[in-house]
Amino acid sequence: MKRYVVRRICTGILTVLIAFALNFALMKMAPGDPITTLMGKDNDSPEMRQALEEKYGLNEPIPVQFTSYLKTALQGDLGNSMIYNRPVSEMISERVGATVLLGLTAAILAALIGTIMGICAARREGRIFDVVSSGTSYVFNSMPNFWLGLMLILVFSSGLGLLPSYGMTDTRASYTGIMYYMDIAKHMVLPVATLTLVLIPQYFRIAKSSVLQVTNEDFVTTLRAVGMSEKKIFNKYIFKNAILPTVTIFGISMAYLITGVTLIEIVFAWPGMGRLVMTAINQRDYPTLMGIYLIMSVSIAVVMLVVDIIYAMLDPRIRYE
Amino acid sequence: MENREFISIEDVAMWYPYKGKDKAKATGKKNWIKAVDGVSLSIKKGEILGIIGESGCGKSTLGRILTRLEKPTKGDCFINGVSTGAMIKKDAKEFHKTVQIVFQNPFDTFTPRDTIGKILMRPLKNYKIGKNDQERYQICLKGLEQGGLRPAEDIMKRFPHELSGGQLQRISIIRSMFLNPQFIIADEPVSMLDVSVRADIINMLIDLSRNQGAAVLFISHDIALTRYISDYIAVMYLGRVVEYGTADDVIKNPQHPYTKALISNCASIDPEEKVQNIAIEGEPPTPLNPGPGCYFEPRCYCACETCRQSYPEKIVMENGHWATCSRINK
Amino acid sequence: MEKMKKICKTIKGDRQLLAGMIGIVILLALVILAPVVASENPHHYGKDILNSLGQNGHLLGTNHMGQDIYSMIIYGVRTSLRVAVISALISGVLGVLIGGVAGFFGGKVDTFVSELINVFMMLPSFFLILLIIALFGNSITNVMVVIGITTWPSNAKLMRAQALSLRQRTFVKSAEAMGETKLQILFKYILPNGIFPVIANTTMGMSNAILTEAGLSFLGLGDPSIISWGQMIYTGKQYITSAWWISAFAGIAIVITVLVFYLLGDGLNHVLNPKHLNRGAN
Amino acid sequence: METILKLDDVNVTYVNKEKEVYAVRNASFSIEKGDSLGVVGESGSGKSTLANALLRLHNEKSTLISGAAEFEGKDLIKMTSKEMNELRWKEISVVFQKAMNALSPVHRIGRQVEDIYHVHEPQASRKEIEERMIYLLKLVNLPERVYRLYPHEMSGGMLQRVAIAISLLHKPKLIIFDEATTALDVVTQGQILQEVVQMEKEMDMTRIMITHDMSVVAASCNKVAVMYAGEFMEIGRVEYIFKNPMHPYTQGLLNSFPSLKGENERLHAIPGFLPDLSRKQEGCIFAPRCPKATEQCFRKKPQASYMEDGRMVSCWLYERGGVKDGE
Amino acid sequence: GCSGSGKGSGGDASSSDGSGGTFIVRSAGDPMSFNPDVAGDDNGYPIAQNMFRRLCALDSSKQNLVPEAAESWEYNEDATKLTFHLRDDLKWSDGEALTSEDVKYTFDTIKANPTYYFSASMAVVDSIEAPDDYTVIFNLNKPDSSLVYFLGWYATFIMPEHVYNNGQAWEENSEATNPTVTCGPFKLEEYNQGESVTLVKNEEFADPAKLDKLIFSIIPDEATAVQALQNGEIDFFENFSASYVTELEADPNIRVEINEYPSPIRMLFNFNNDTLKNQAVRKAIAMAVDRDEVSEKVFNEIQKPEYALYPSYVEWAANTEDTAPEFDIEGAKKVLEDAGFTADADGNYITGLTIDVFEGSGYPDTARLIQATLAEVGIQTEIEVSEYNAWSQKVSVEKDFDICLMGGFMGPDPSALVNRIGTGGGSNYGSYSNTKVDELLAQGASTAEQSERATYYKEAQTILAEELPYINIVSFAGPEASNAGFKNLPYDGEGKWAWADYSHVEKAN
Ligand SMILES: Nc1ncnc2c1ncn2[C@@H]1O[C@H](COP(=O)(O)OP(=O)(O)OP(=O)(O)O)[C@@H](O)[C@H]1O
Ligand SMILES: Nc1ncnc2c1ncn2[C@@H]1O[C@H](COP(=O)(O)OP(=O)(O)OP(=O)(O)O)[C@@H](O)[C@H]1O
Ligand SMILES: [Mg+2]
Ligand SMILES: [Mg+2]
Repeated sequence: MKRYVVRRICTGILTVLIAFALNFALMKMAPGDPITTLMGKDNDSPEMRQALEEKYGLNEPIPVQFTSYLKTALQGDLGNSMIYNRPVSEMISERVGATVLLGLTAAILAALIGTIMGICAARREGRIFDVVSSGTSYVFNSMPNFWLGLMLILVFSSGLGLLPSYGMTDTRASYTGIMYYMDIAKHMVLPVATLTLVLIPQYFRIAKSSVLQVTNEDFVTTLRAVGMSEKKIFNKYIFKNAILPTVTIFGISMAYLITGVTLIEIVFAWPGMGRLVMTAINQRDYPTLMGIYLIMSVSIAVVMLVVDIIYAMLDPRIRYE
Repeated sequence: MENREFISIEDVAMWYPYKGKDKAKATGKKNWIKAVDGVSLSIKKGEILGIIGESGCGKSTLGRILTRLEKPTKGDCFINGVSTGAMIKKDAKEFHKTVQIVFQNPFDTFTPRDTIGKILMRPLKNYKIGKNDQERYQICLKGLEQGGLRPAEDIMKRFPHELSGGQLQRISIIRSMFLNPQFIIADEPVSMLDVSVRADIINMLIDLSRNQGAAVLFISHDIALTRYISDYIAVMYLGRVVEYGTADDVIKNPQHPYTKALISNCASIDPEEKVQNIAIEGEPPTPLNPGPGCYFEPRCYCACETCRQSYPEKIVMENGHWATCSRINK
Repeated sequence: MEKMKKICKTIKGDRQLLAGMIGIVILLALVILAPVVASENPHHYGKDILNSLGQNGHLLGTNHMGQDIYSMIIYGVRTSLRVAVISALISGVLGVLIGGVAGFFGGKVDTFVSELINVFMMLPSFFLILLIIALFGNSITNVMVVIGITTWPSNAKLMRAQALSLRQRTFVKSAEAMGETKLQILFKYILPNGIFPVIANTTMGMSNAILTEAGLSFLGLGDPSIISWGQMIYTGKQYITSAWWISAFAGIAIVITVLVFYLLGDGLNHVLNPKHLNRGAN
Repeated sequence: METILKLDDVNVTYVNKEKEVYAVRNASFSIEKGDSLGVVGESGSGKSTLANALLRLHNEKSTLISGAAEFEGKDLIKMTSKEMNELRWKEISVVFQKAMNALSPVHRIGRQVEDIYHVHEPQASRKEIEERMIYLLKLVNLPERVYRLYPHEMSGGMLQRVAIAISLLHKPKLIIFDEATTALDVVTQGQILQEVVQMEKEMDMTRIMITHDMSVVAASCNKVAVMYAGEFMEIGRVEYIFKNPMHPYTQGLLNSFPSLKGENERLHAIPGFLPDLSRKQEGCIFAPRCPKATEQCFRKKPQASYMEDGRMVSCWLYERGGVKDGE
Repeated sequence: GCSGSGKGSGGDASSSDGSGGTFIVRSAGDPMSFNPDVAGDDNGYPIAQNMFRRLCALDSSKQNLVPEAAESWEYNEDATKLTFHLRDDLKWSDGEALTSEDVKYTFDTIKANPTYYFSASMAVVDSIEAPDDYTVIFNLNKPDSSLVYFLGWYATFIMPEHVYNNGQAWEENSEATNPTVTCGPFKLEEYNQGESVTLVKNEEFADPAKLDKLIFSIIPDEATAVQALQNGEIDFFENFSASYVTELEADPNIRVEINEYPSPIRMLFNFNNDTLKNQAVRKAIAMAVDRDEVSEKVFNEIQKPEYALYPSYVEWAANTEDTAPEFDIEGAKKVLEDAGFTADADGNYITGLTIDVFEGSGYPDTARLIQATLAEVGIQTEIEVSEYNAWSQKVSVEKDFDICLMGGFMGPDPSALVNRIGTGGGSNYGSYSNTKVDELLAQGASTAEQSERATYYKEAQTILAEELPYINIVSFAGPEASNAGFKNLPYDGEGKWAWADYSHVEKAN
């Protein structure tokens, strides 16, 4: 176990480094730089360009830039955003909450609803419930999440005027206390619904297929032969065996939480990381992009590790080699 | 028949490094799975040597080494005095032509994607047997018919899963025959087959060794069958040969306690012949760092102090029959 | 002949596969027959702008540029299928080769490659695609290549697992014993026998490629010189309340196409599942 | 002796989308209390199908079972599933071939044993169960610690013994071994067989032993039933049948077995292979492979004939000389 | 369509308490810094305009100067000295007075710092004098009558010397992230990154704002912002796509105004390209652009076709007689034929040209329409769309393009043309060069009298109309929409107050 964990950590670190180098290389190779943004529109002063390049060390050789950045990053300092001139870590920490709130809520809801539906469908295989929910899950699985978001806005926000269409809070009202949280909850309804709807199918399918698979395992036949009631077999044995893949999927979707909600954040103007990323790309804000990427890689690596460990704890069969 | 040893296996060993699990830490040193641990045997031309032993004792590993699908950790085998290691280095194709293997599971011996025709033609093409495809096709037809597989043309068109196990196993042997091998290893060739069809395979192997003078190594855990087919039998335990002799000697007059237990436990189909089974204590062993004493000692019903200290010597009896047990003459 | 019959039978036997097959045939027909089926050239910027459904003979209306939405949807199939097929092909070929080599040769090669696969699996791929496309330009070729080279790891992983287990299979051992070379074995035995889960996965990958392309287009990173549903949604977004048909139908087209590939992939998964293919390997 | 199980014309048919597989046909036989019946037959001859049918483990939707199987006077096939559940394990238990998969991989043996025990004895305390199980483990020659292990932590042989031990939890009257020892090596198999025969005597159980290994039957059963393609060819006492097989199929089977100590005679295979079970056959099912088949064999199914030594043979060769015919 | 009657005008809800109310303005992104002089920042500008003062400012037409910190200003005869007279009633929020020292400090620092946006424009300024607390004199090293306009444009806000002058760079100063000392109708209350910037009324200010609160709500996505406006979640949204105009105009709760200023969309030719060097080719291309179609389809007829070489909106400077040629497919073909081009089998005269555009603001659509009409003439083009930064790198830094479409401010004064088409001008991406034009532009810049300047500029345009180094396609007009419950929006203050100045906004009744 220990060796396994160590090895996984090594892989994680390697991934982060490679991700990082890749990202750095891509950004440096790409046309455009943050200077354009810094100089502002309709400004072509070569002196200013040169002065800015010097100021941000962009005229140094790329390996030098890389190592110097890496060095500070290893010390836990992500540097300052070139555009906003604020610590990147601060910018990320301000945003990450919103993303996690959105992504986590949706992931949990989807996992719960999807798994329950999947189990129900598996138990009623071939019946109306199964056919309908499988069909629906296919359709939602095929739906671009941004489009679904737009359609939901069209119906629930502009059509029926029931729910706010953008943002996290009502800027005008600026509520406090319990009302503040109610307000956030209200703003969350549409984006969370969108995300949940597109996430449900994968849980549904994995739950359904693993229940079906486990149901056909030999040990279930044994339990039947023992005279155990179907209900008990399900609750005590099938469930525990079948829930494992869901755990993995949930873990993986946790890891990709930040990337997964990018489009939704843009559709709903949700003040999260996804938008920070898009802005940073457009502005070529190197430190911010690198910082986000680093955080993202690290969190994926960590979550994956945690998932593996949890999985190992749940499933005694796993051996570490 | 030539009297010189045709195949000689000299002190062959196959140790796999043992990965994982915590035991490794306790002892500190590297752990080995000694799948085959110093086996020396010889086979004459036209002779069938049977190898028996319980699951995991290294029978298949030995077979794989002899076909050079794996390189032994130690030792080598010689065909006509030439090292197989050298042979495969010099000309791998030629080596594989000389040594052929028939596997246990006929259902899995052929790629499910190709027709039998294609499968049979491949080695012919590889070895440039026959001038053109047409001639090769004829060779295949002839082979199939000789093996009792009729209508051959129809069988050539079929896919492996459309044939029965017995048919497949026969095709597997026929395919080996195309190359005129001098040494055939049959690794449990009938254990996956129905009783009613396996006789064909056994008879085919016997004919092969008799007619073509090929040496055959017959691996099986079915003792009765092994005795039936073999001239000699070697009994393996945890990677070592513990007893060797002519088939009748070993079966009727077993010397090693393990052989005795094995044979006594082997039920006969004759219901009247109720023998007293010799029980073996303990759980089946693993080949992980066995020794230093006799490997069978922990389960042996007549073990003594000497067995615990060092691996017993080979004790040779009449008729080339030998066993490694310190208690034999006492 | 018989083979064809059998294939037909398996297709008929699996409802999802059947639906997927019918879907894909229709889509392919649309690709070929687009000029016949479409009512006008989708690149024609006509006089009728923002026509609603059925107005002036525009079945699904027009957009602000005067392009016929129905025709655009029809021609959009070409783009989506092209993206799907080419990117999946790139991803499939890379995955199969890399995974196959790793699994078959094993040892150090495998350790190295599987670590590489692990690393690539953990990279946030949509993000990477986004970054590359945003930074390096959004031609459809870029999009296809980038999707292809960022999604191979899952294929490689599948292929590696297949190769690893196939390597132990008797027919591979027996091929080796029959004197076939490593390369022959890899291409004649390992790849053909191990490729089916990859094919199913690749089909699923096609759905994702279509969705990814749509997502990129939605962020304004689509190729402007082609007709793509993602871009229709993107431009239609401006008209979402006044001319909803621009983005709504494009979205439905995406849903249907992606659905077809999902059904196909799932169906293939059932049918090509190695469990159904091999006997005696239980 | 009292009859514990009596089968009367049991048929089991798998109904799939495209075809029906007649896996067991017209099975009729009976077992007395304390008997041990070996069912032999080639792979796919319907042995497991029959075993599962007796415990009603088949998927009810896709399997048709007809006929009557009386267990102590109650018909297993007509029983409600509640009654069936009552019976399962307490009266009839079964040991499957693939012990490796017969237990849930994510629960410890102890947990599973407790759950299984509680099905019929909800009041039993943990300690009681553990004691009972440990007693049984000892009986099958396993150490106590096994109780606390996960299935994957044991070897196949150990698991097989665990499975046997679990099947004995409630001292069932009838126990079915479905190829329970086939996967084991000779030594272990021999040992387990011996233990089983021993236990049987102690506990007064009836046993059905399904296997394709004749020697296993020879060593551990007193009656044997030879099955071919879903039908019983010959049923009778082991010593009679093995000494003097009457049905051509039985003869063929025994001919293809070399003896351990006797003379080395040439082995004979039965040509051909198992017929397609989804097709209804007009005549004797074995006819296409039978060396002694006559034209009649292909036309009409032979009746079961009962011989003097109590055996049943289903073959035209004996139609005349059979006891039944004389009555 | 749906006319978003759901919430009506949310502004009323909070205004019922009788106070000035809250006004919510859509912002496309986060401000880069709260020191508005560091960079030319579109998102930061409106915030700064309401928290800081500058000497003078351009109004929403971006043509007229209005006074801010300075009551008045004047040039000397030869336009080499610019004098400002400051108001004496302006105070920083910490009570200190805003004086000429602050102004001098601000512009000295900008001049000394090449990384600050206005630094390059300060090149003409020799020195700054502050003879007394309320007078500031800019001494120029050459005549430049346009400087005052540029002072009213971007990044010229007066910074408090007593706070900033502590040896720290502006962008590093904590004031740049959290401004406590400001001078304007509003002051900062709260900034939530990615969400909103909240300003509250500065009671101490000399001309107090009517509103209580001014919030900049950050909504990058345009469609979302339109939704929000219709739902009453925001009150003001400027410069959105023309496509929304019809729909918003139909909404009784929303007031839509079209605000025009001199930033036409134009097509620029690269003179380094051998084909495009040929005047006939440029002319043919110019004749193949159907401005009416572009205006109608891409800009919903909000942005009108523009034929003049300088925005005709600036009436005094634009030459509306000598203009680019009209749309004429056959004429274009003839121009090419006359110049010796022959059509190939497919009827193409010229192939292989690329049109570079950046994503957004209708450029790709415009390019597509032009591509289609060019193809009719027999000129085959490829469109390459890049994201803005990459486009900018390609066009402005590497100058690696054939034809590009671009927009951008051509004001506030025609003197800015030097930069765009003058030989060696910083924004002269197409490397156009004509000595006569250079001369005329120089004369225009060094003359203070407007009618005299007009003649120089018009003559320059006559040459440009012949040579066609670029052509304008459509004029610029930004639709701006607001909650109908408010009046005196920035664009209501033409000639009265600065663009993006919200201090005059008040409830309609
Ligand atoms: N590649 C390998 N790596 C590690 N251990 C191996 C490897 N191959 C075989 N072994 C081990 O070597 C031992 C002997 O295996 P082998 O397959 O030769 O046994 P066998 O006698 O053929 O058994 P069976 O009768 O079950 O076929 C076993 O304990 C097995 O686990
Ligand atoms: N679910 C099923 N649907 C259709 N046919 C089936 C099904 N299960 C088994 N069969 C068929 O029924 C026949 C009898 O199968 P069964 O498993 O009873 O044989 P068996 O005698 O136990 O064989 P083995 O010795 O291999 O265990 C076989 O031909 C098999 O293919
Ligand atoms: Mg083996
Ligand atoms: Mg069975």
